[in-house]
Amino acid sequence: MLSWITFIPLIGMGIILLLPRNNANLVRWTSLISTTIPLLLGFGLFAKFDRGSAAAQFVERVPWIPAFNIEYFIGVDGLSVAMVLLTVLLCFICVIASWRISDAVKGYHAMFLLLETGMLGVFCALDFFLFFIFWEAMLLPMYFLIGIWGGRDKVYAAIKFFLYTLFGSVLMLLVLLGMYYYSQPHGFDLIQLASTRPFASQTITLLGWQLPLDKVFWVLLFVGFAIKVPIWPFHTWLPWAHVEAPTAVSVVLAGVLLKMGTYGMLRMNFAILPEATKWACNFLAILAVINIIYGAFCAMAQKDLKKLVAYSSISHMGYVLLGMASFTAAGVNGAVLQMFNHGTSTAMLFLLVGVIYDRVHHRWIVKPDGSRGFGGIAAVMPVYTGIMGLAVFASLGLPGLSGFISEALVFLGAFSVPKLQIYVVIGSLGIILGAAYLLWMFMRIFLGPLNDECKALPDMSWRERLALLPLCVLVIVLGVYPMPVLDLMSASISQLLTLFS
Amino acid sequence: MANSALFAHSLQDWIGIGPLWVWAAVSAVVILYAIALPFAGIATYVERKVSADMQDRFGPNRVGPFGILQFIADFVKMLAKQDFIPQGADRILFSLAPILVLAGACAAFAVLPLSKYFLGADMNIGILYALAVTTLIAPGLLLGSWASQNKWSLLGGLRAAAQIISYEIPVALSIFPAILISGTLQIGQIVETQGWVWSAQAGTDYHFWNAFHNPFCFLAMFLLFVGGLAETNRIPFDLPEAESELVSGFSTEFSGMRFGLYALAEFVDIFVMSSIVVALYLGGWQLPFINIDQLSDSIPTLLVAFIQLGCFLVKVFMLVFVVMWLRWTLPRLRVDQLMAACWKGLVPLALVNLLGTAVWMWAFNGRSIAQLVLGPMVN
Amino acid sequence: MAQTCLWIVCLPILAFVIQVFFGKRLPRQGDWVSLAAIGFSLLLAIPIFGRLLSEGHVFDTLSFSWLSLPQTAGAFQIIIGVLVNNFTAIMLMMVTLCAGLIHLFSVGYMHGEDRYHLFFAYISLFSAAMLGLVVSDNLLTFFIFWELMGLCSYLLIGFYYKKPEAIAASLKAFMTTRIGDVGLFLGLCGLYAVFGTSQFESIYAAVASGAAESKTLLGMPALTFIGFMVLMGAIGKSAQFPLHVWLPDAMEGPTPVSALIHAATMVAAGVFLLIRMFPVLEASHTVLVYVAYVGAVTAFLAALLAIVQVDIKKVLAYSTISQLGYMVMGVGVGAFAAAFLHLITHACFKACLFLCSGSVIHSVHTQDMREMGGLKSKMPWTFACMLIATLSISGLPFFSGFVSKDRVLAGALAYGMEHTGHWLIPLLGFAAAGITAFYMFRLIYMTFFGSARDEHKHHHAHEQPIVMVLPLVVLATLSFAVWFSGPTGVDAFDQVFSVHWYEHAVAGVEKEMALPAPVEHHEGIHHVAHSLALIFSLVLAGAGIFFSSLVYLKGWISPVKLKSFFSPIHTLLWNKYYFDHLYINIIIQKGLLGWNRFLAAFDDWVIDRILVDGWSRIVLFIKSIVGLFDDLVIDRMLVDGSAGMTAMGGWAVRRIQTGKVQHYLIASLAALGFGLFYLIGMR
Amino acid sequence: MTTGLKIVLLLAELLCVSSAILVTFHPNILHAAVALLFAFLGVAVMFVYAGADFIAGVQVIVYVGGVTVLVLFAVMLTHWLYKVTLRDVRKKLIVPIVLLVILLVPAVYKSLVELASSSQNIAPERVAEFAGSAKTALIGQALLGNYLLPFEAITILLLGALVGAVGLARPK
Amino acid sequence: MNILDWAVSLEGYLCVGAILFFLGLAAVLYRRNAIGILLGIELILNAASINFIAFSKYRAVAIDGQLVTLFIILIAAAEAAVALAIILRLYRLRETVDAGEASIMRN
Repeated sequence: MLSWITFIPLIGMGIILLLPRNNANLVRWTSLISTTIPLLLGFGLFAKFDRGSAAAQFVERVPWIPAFNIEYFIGVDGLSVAMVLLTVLLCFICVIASWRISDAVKGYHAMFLLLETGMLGVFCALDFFLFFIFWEAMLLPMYFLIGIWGGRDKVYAAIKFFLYTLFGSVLMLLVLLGMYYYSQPHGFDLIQLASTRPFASQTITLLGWQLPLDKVFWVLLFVGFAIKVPIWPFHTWLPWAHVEAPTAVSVVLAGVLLKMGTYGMLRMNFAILPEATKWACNFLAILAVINIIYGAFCAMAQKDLKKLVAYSSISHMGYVLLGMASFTAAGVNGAVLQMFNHGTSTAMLFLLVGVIYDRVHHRWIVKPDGSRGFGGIAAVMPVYTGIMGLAVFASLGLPGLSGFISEALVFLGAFSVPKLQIYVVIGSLGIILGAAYLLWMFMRIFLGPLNDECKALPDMSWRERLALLPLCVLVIVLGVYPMPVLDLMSASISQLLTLFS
Repeated sequence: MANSALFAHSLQDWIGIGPLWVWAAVSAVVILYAIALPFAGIATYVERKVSADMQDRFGPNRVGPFGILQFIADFVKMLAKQDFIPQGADRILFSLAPILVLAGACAAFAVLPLSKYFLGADMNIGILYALAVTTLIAPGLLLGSWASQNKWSLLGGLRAAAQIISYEIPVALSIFPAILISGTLQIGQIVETQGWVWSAQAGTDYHFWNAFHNPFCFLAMFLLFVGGLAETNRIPFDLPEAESELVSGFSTEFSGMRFGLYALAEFVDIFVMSSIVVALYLGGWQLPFINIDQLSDSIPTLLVAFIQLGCFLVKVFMLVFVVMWLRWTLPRLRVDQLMAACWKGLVPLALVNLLGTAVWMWAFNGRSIAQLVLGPMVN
Repeated sequence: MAQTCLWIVCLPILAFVIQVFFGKRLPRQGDWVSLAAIGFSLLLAIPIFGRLLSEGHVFDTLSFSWLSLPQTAGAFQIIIGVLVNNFTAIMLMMVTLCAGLIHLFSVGYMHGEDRYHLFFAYISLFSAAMLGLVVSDNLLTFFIFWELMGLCSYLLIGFYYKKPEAIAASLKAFMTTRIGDVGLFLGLCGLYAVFGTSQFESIYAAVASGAAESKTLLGMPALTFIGFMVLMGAIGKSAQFPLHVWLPDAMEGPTPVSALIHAATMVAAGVFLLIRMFPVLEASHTVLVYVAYVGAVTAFLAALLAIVQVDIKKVLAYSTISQLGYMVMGVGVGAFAAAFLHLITHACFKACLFLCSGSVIHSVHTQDMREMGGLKSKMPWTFACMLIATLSISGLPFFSGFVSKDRVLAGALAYGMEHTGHWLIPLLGFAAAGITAFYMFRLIYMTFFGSARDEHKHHHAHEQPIVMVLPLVVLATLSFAVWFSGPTGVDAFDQVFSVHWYEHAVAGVEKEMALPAPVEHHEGIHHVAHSLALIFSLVLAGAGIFFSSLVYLKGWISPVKLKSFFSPIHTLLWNKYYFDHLYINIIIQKGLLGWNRFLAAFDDWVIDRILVDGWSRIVLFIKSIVGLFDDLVIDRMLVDGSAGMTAMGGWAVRRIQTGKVQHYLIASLAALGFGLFYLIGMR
Repeated sequence: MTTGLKIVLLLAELLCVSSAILVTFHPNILHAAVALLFAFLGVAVMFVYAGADFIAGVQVIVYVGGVTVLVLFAVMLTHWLYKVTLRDVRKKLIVPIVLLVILLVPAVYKSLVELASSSQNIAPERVAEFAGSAKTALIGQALLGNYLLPFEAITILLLGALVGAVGLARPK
Repeated sequence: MNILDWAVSLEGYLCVGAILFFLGLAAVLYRRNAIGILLGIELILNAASINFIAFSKYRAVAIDGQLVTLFIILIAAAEAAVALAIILRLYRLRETVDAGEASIMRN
């Protein structure tokens, strides 16, 4: 069933490539269908997922390259099921949202479906080699999507994104090989590696230095995933990639791609190298806090709406990191929930930004020459303002909406750990700043006297509302009662945390 | 060694003293001056008489009875005339050229088969020597015409040289059938093989003159004769001295004795050519139906020699008469016609004859028509 | 009874949902839906209050596990639920009553505004949030509804979103309260870290049992940390001193909003929080003093500010801050019961004052008192209610204000006498009382007495319709002391008709909180303080009234001269102690935004340009060098060089080829000669 | 061999050498050509004395009759009638000549003498007998016997040369 | 060994051959006129023939030497013909027969 979910988009891509070039609508409908089916299967997955067990489910295991005993080993456990559901949902919404893309439609949708397969593959793969392949596979369509359909200097952004992530994946490749070499039965199986954790005691000599193996692996993996998350020093590609990517792509980029970094850390760093993780816990917390504060401050200074949202997602990912660094049930669960909630809220924000961009073709809150980009849109587009308000309050963590639950859990979890308390206090500053830049943005764009430029803006079309509806429902429902998502992950997280008690 | 230098030996025996080579030299000189020079003089006279007769006029009849001594008069005039070298001419070559021409012509005498015994030097390569020596004439003419620094003489000289050299080829080719039949280059031998042989026991020896050995040889004889005419620049091939165009051709600038040498050379050459024809195809000294050799034991060799000499000279004079005869009958050929006749006419014909003779020899194992026709009858 | 509370909360939420989605299309844009909702809630609240009055004690809890995460040791549980005790009942009664009246009032006030249905949606959401806060049995849901109220205040203050000042005020309000909320949230985290739960009963029990003494949070004793954080929350929400700047600006919102949110309910939530967490504050010993000081200082300074205000609503806003200061001081000095009573009475008369000012504004269409005057004859009902409320707030006998204020001041005085080190607290309290009377009567005189300063507006002034006046009257009647203690408000006199339901309620709550019994031997001081406070407050109130009538009624002392006399103080007050300037220009503009711009620039230039693109520049540099090397060394020297040499060699050899045949022959013969010579000669 | 014949041979050799000297150094190319003619005649005589009568005949026919005439033709065709005399021999190359002669002559002479002495001596009477015998028949048999291939090759070569010469010399 | 015997002997022939060879060589090398060169070549060939004939008489006592001479003569004739044709061509092309002039192939 899992293989079907992963590879139906690929089949869809194949079909699309065969379709005639001029019939854009046909291409769009096929792409829509090939994302709806995984969505439906996703619901099935959600229904049939056994909340109790921590082990990997829906496992499909076929020996692929026996020589290096690499297996086509797919499975979903607590950590990844939420992400799979999120990916499937977001891709479905993005296809609807990218209905207005008109140039090279075939290429666009083909690349998009390939991207979806890549992402689903990353979350489902339980074999490190397969994980790496999907990781790289996901990279390429992303490059094309940004590079071709992007904004003004899209090529710079695409190349920067590609090279940066590639640098990260190169480090991951090193660890891949290292793990293969140093693990006893020479395998890539993550589950088996997680259970045996062979690298704790071994050491490696690098340039004459005698280094503990697990710490070396941990650092390399961490840098690889940090680029993806993105964590503070490695984050500069994100604003560029977001600003230049088309709406649907930046939704997927923010919604899913960022989570791969943290998911990777949980699956690799935490599960396989627990001692190294404990050793680096403090370092992780510091970076998390920097991420939160730094993201918030930068967001506040941005003039471009999409860049603001990009920096806000950096800040939100900071919470995820803080939660992971706490090693407490509340913390880690909060982190994974935050990955999901951030996915939904940022997706809404980006879609809404896309809506305004399609109408006005610029995203300046404050134009470079200092004049107001927008102003008083509430009078002209009431529905849009309403949904934007919901999205803003969800992402700034207003209680009653999903953002708050995960933040609360993260802070509760982190505060219970004595040495992390100071970080929580500093982190809480992020909540205030988050509220500040988002509401300031909301005020400057939606409230105040009507800017004559946007006098005649039409309100949201029914297609845009359809795209946003599921996200709004999710945000409100998970805000009120988060258990449906939480109990998906809590079992395997608790099993993961047994390593850290 | 048999007949070589027979004449020399006979002289040495007759005089008895001195080494043989001295006598060889003397014999050469004797033949030359005894035969060649008077013949030349007589020939001039005869020619003028014959041509006069043909033109229905009298010819030279002032000097001596019937103008017989005309040639002596000419000769004396030649000697008396001033022999000068034109200004700017190449003195050495101017004097050397006539000598070369005359030497070329006279040298051939050594080989002519006057008779079985009056044979200069019956060399093994006989006929080849004759051909070789006569080729000296061509450079001689060339040098003479060039040395005289005269456009007309130069053109005449070039034409003469070209003519002589081109016609050497048909002459050589038409000699070969005779050689094929008699199997040797020695002219003496060739003449021997042409003797009439009657006796049956010889089996294959029913010979007669080569000309009648096979049809090809017959044709080869005529070819040789025509080639000979061309070699000696006689009508119809006498373009070099064609009065109307090139004054007197290559010898325009020569006067006095040098001109005399040229005239002498011309007549000696005619004599040599006709004697070669006679020697190869008309049986040389062989009487038509009598084989003197077989009879020689009964007649003193000297008599046999002179009979053979007489027979040979009669044949030669007949041919010379034909030559003179032709002078006033055939029109003169243009240069290109001359060349075309040689290369497109005579040479292919000669080749055919050679091939024909060879095939004949191979087919009939060397027997002549006579043997073929008479052979079955005889035995 | 807990289920009814759930219903009380859910009805307004339902109304909110209906209004948002269908409000525009409903008849009268759905205002009756909200009215009905709050009305039913009122009806449901009355029986609960009734039981309290009759049985003197109400207690019911209902809780369920909202979120449970398995972890190695058992599970991380978050249990939320409903707690109904005496205070909850009282608060329910007060909130639903005020909200209902204000709904009624706003039907008239907001008539004809665009987004009318949204106004009612927001108000019903706010009521739901306040009710939810009141009934919640743990700090987490308390915090959730706390923040929802913040949202509603943001939305309502910014209701007239076209006015830039309004939206600025809403943002300021939300941000300042948000700062406070963060403090509260950290407190919540502290609670979970220490007690593992945030339910009040379990906390009261744990605190009583002294379990948390040993634990420390961030180096401080746990309870002190939690106490401070809670205080921070209260300061933010109840606009106490450092974070009070948002309340005066919040007056930009429509008046009913100001009445409901910024008088009666929301700002009171902070005090209610302190009261709920009183056992924790009590146990941490050090926090209460700070609470008291915050309260006292706020009361005094806010009162001073109120004197110089010219905008009618601003005056009332500062008076609210000052009265809240009283409540916080009350909690700080341990008299949390008095604070609670003052909270209730203040809600009534302050709501009445705001609504009266609303009707005045509605009629003269301006908020500036200098353009009013002589409205007494024009708006008799409004004047009457306003006068009653003013008398109540000034703390004159027969009025509810006197009852509660007197108890607070008595507690403060008792505290001052016990802890003589803190003499400043009662002093500030009594001073504030005096000043309150002064500025309140200044307001009355400037609006209703004297001659009309603006004929045009005066002419248009007219009494409001019944739907607006009715709530005024009801609230005015509630401002009398008779409801709370007795007709005169002074215990000594109204022994006969004294009302004791409140004392019983307080006793019930104290039992629940399992507070350590206060040390009895101070009983004497308590009684003495009580009588002294009575005398002081009456004297000071009288003086205040006398002075303001001197200045504003009789005009003997012209305000201008006063202003010039106290000019330095006046300018200080006029600029609101430069707090706004400090916050806006310095902290926000220069500090925060400047730092952000610097950080963004730093991020863009340093990290992006240098660290990342720098690499590409290095690679390009290396590439050019290698390219240069390759071009110069290899191409030039090796390749072209060898080509050059061969060309030279060719040239040298070529000279031999002279073209003359003989030369070649000579050469070959020479070679032959050498060969022969060598072969033969050498041998 | 009679002394007279030896004298004739000596004269022929002297003729050869003197005419060869003339050919080399005579300024006038025409005279050189004539000298060449006499050189060939001298060589032919030497051949006769060496018992190669047939070769002598061929030598005279080919060289004297053919090549010399050819050379004369060439000279006449390539020189203006009046510019017969030609300053021909180069002076400045005398030094190499001397060098060459010094170097080559002793070497060649030494090698010839060595060659001459190295091969075995033949009895003089056999040599004389061989010299006197008739060579034409022997040559004929040899040509069509052992030397058939060179004979055929020569025929082709001559044909080629004939066609080539005609082709080259044809006027355009 | 008087001059007569020497003349007839092998040494005589070889000397004459050598002299002819060198003279021919000198002619070839120093004649400016192309035809002069040709003469030189003819002399050289004759020198070779003399040697052959001499050796065929005095050493080999066989007609092979003569046959080679025959071939030399034939080839020399062919060579002379072609050479002269070339010289004529050269003359027609360059208006001169000076060997030095025909040095187009120089460097």
